[in-house]
Amino acid sequence: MNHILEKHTLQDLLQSWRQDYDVYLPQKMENFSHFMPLTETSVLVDGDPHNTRIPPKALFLPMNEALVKFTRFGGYEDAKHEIQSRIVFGIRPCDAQAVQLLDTSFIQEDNIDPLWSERREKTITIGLGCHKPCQTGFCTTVGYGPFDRADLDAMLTDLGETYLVETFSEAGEGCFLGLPVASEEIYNQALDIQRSAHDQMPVAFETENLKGKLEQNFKSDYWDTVSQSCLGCGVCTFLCPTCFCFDIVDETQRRERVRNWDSCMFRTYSLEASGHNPRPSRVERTRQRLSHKYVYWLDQVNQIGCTGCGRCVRYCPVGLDIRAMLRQAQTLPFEVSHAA
Amino acid sequence: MPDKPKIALFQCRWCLYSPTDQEWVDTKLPENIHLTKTPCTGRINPLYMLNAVQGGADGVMISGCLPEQCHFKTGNMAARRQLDEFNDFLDYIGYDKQRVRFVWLDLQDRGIIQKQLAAFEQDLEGMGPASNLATRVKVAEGEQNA
Amino acid sequence: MPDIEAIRNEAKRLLNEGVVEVVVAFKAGETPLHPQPAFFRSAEEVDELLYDGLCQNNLAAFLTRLPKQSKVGMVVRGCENRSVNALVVEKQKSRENLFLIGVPCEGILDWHKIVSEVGEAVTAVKEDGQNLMVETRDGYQLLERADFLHDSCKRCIHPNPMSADILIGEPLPEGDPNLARTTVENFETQTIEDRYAWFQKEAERCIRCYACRQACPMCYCEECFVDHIEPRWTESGATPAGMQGWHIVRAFHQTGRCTSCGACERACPMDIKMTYLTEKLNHDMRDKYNFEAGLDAQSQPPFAAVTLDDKNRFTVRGE
Amino acid sequence: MQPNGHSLYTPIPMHVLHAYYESPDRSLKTLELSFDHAEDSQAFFEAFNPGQFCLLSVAGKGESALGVANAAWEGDFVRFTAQNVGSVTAALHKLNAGDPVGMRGPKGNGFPLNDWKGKNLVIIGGGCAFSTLYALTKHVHHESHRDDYGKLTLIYGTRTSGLCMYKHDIAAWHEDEDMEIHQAIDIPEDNWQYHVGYVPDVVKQVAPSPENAVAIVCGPPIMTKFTLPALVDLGFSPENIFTSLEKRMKCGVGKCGRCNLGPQYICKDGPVFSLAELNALPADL
Repeated sequence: MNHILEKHTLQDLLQSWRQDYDVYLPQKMENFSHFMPLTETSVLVDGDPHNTRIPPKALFLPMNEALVKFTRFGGYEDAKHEIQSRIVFGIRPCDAQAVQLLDTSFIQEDNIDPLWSERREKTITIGLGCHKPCQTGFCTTVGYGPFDRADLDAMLTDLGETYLVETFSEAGEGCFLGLPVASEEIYNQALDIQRSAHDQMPVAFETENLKGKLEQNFKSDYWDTVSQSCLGCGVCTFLCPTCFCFDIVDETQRRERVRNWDSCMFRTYSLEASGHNPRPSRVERTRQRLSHKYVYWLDQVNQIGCTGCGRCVRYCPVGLDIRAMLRQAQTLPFEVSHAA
Repeated sequence: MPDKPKIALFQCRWCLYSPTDQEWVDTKLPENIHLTKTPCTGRINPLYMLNAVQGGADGVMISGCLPEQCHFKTGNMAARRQLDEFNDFLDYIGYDKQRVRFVWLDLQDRGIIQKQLAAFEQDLEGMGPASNLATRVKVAEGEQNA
Repeated sequence: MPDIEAIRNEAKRLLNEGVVEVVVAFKAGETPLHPQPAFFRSAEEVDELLYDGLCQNNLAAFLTRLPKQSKVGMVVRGCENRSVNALVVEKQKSRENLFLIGVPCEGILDWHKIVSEVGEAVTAVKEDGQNLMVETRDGYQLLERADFLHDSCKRCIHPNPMSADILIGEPLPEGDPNLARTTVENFETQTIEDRYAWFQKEAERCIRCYACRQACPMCYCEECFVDHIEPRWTESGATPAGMQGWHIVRAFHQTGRCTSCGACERACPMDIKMTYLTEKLNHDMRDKYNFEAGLDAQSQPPFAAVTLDDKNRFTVRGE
Repeated sequence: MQPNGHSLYTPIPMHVLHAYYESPDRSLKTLELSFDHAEDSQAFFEAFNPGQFCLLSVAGKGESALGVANAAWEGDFVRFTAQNVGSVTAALHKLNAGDPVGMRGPKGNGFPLNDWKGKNLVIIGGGCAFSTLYALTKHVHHESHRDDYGKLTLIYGTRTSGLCMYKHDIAAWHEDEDMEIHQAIDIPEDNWQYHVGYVPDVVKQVAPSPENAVAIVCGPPIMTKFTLPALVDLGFSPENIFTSLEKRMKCGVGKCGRCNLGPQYICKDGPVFSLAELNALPADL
């Protein structure tokens, strides 16, 4: 069902949800937006062309959370987490897509991450399409789009004074009960906006044969070239909405086993106790990062593991640009016979 | 009765030679004082101090040998530079300078450490408990016993 | 702005004559706001060499990532030159294996500030003396260069490379040392609670990506204290204790070594202010020991030396 | 969820039954663990297959992935042998009988024993990586399974004779006519009556027949690297050469990301791969 939401009533609507849900929405933090819980005085960051700086994966996989508690006599018990029913409002389609991609890793048959899946079940996601797509994003290039519905419960399209609300699930519909139904005309207007946003996005690089090229050139100088100015920090991976690696660490003083975000760009990520490191330098680590997104994800679930949000492009301290790296990868030699 | 201030005491073991002091330290140290004996004040990494502060110490006391009497020649001088600067730095971001005290002792100085600790404790009581930088999550007492 | 052609010619000469194996400089990035550090190994590649106010990294950070014995040429500004000196003092590179092409620096531009002023669709940035011409898809905008400088560059004292092998461009006037001093002193005039509140607010945004560490030329340790497993010096995750511990110790490990380049702050993806920490330490080193890191390639940092007459709070027998 | 209703990341409680050093230099310690709860034991042995590994956990130190070194028929315990290399294994070395320890597992795929039925087995091990092969040998050698398999050849190399693990069983196997066993040490020693030399050379020397045979190689990376081509030279097809891999692991359930070899996670899809499978994967070890 499609509804019309007047922008000036948005605040009231958000506040009304607070009775039953914890509501998260992008709010201003310093000079960027960040998903924070709604309070009486919260304001939605409007007109920020950018995504939140920390991707919403953090709402489902917190940067630091306890997994296990140590009990007194050498025992272990599950760490308890109170997980409330939540509404995440204003999630961008690329991020929603990314969260859905991460489900394939965290929710596998008989191998389910309890915390992730509980958070996912208890969260209603309401998206906000990108009517003015950002400059660094390349969602259409990797097969997604600025108005992809992913598994959102509802999505908003900015029409100036109003939002068009498209609901895709019962839970989503439940959030917007009582709002006027959008007319066909308005819906078409929204579709036009969606289409034009989609068309505005340039093709950043060709994806044809990209997987094969990266695979076949596993031992190529290409990786030396693209990684030489890399600093080896974790910005690209920590801000990536589809990066999910984590580290499990014992915090002795808290008597907990916790998980922290980890990054394949760190030296200690794959360092073994013997001192051997399968990925000893930034060359191998960069290769792992790119290959994971553009090769391994495809092997595993047949989808590119990058939703083109553009965060890594924007915040890389040395201006390394994944779009340029992949354009360069397209110039690599490729033998079709191998691809079969 | 309010809790006594928690003091982290870092003590170079070379200047605790006086038997009475040693005995006092080993057997009669009050519960609110957490002693760490180090081989030299030079061994005190600023991170030890940070650990104490983050763990909720109301005061940190560092005691070492007199200048030119360091067992390792210059360990205490090196410590002086580092720890003094670290103290300034912690003060800059919110841990009061007065909560850290440095004392130099002689091998023959009997009882000084006790007197100093008592005086320091009194000063700390006047300042109240330290809350800044004490960020390390502590396991609640009840939980630990469960 | 120094003449790029002159820099290129010098780089070409170095490579052609075999003085160095590689020239570390910048090249254009995907967008004009993000030039990339680049490694030029042959004279033909040097035509891509670029130098402008948006080159925000401290190139000396790459020095310890290159083979130790290799002969390296590097385009250096004042801060980079100091970092190189400090690395030479710490024996990370021998000065004979280095050729420094010095460029007086007018200050690094903060792309965050430019973007928040003109929006993201920047297609070109031209610098002309005190002016900044930013070309966007919607047209031109003329900006005052000084307004868009990075904070740490505003209080820069030594914009000129002091020990470059060749200087390209005219030396600029030295900065005002009091500016750096007042930053610290202003912060110190706040109450202790306010200072802690500020520190807490800045540190709690940290995501522990270690971009600050990786961008810093002086953070070259093979194993950082946060990577230690035994003992685990500080909480490993993005917890208050972990984040604060990281910021305190990262800064403190720079005592007497930090060259105030501000690369850490520019690298931070969460816009955390952190030069106010290292500035304090630098300020103290200047005050107590009259030392500034990297001014020459001989002086040892204060923590590497001891004297009997330090002024400090140690009391003899508590008196 | 685990069978006991706990989260994937929560170890099951165990206690050390026996703890003893395997080698005179005390670098190898074997721990035999008993289950605190009978239902954990049942769930473990229902899922267990030789070649799998478990994550042993010492509270406050962390977790370490170790291969299971016992066969199911041996009884209601799990055996591990740990080399003292990192902080967790150092903590494991401090454990004695009666101490509590946590365990998650069994993890991984284990050896494809059903596919091997009716075939001759060539088991090649080196150093402390022999533990899962020991489990395999114990399993295959047991009278209830022995008839399923053909000839059994065991090649086991260690640096010194002291570092040889499970000495009592190895000694017994030397006497056993049912099994061909070749033991090797790297450095010559007095009174050593078996092979001297590196495992790949011993393999070439012994030259097991590739006829209806599978070879299982497990050892340090350098040994594996040279043994695999040696076996190919002997005529083993890549489908019939198996090896067990190892990488740094944290979660053990294919979520934390670090043990991937291309699209495969060693903890979940491995650790046992055939050479044919490995050839199709990137060399990211």
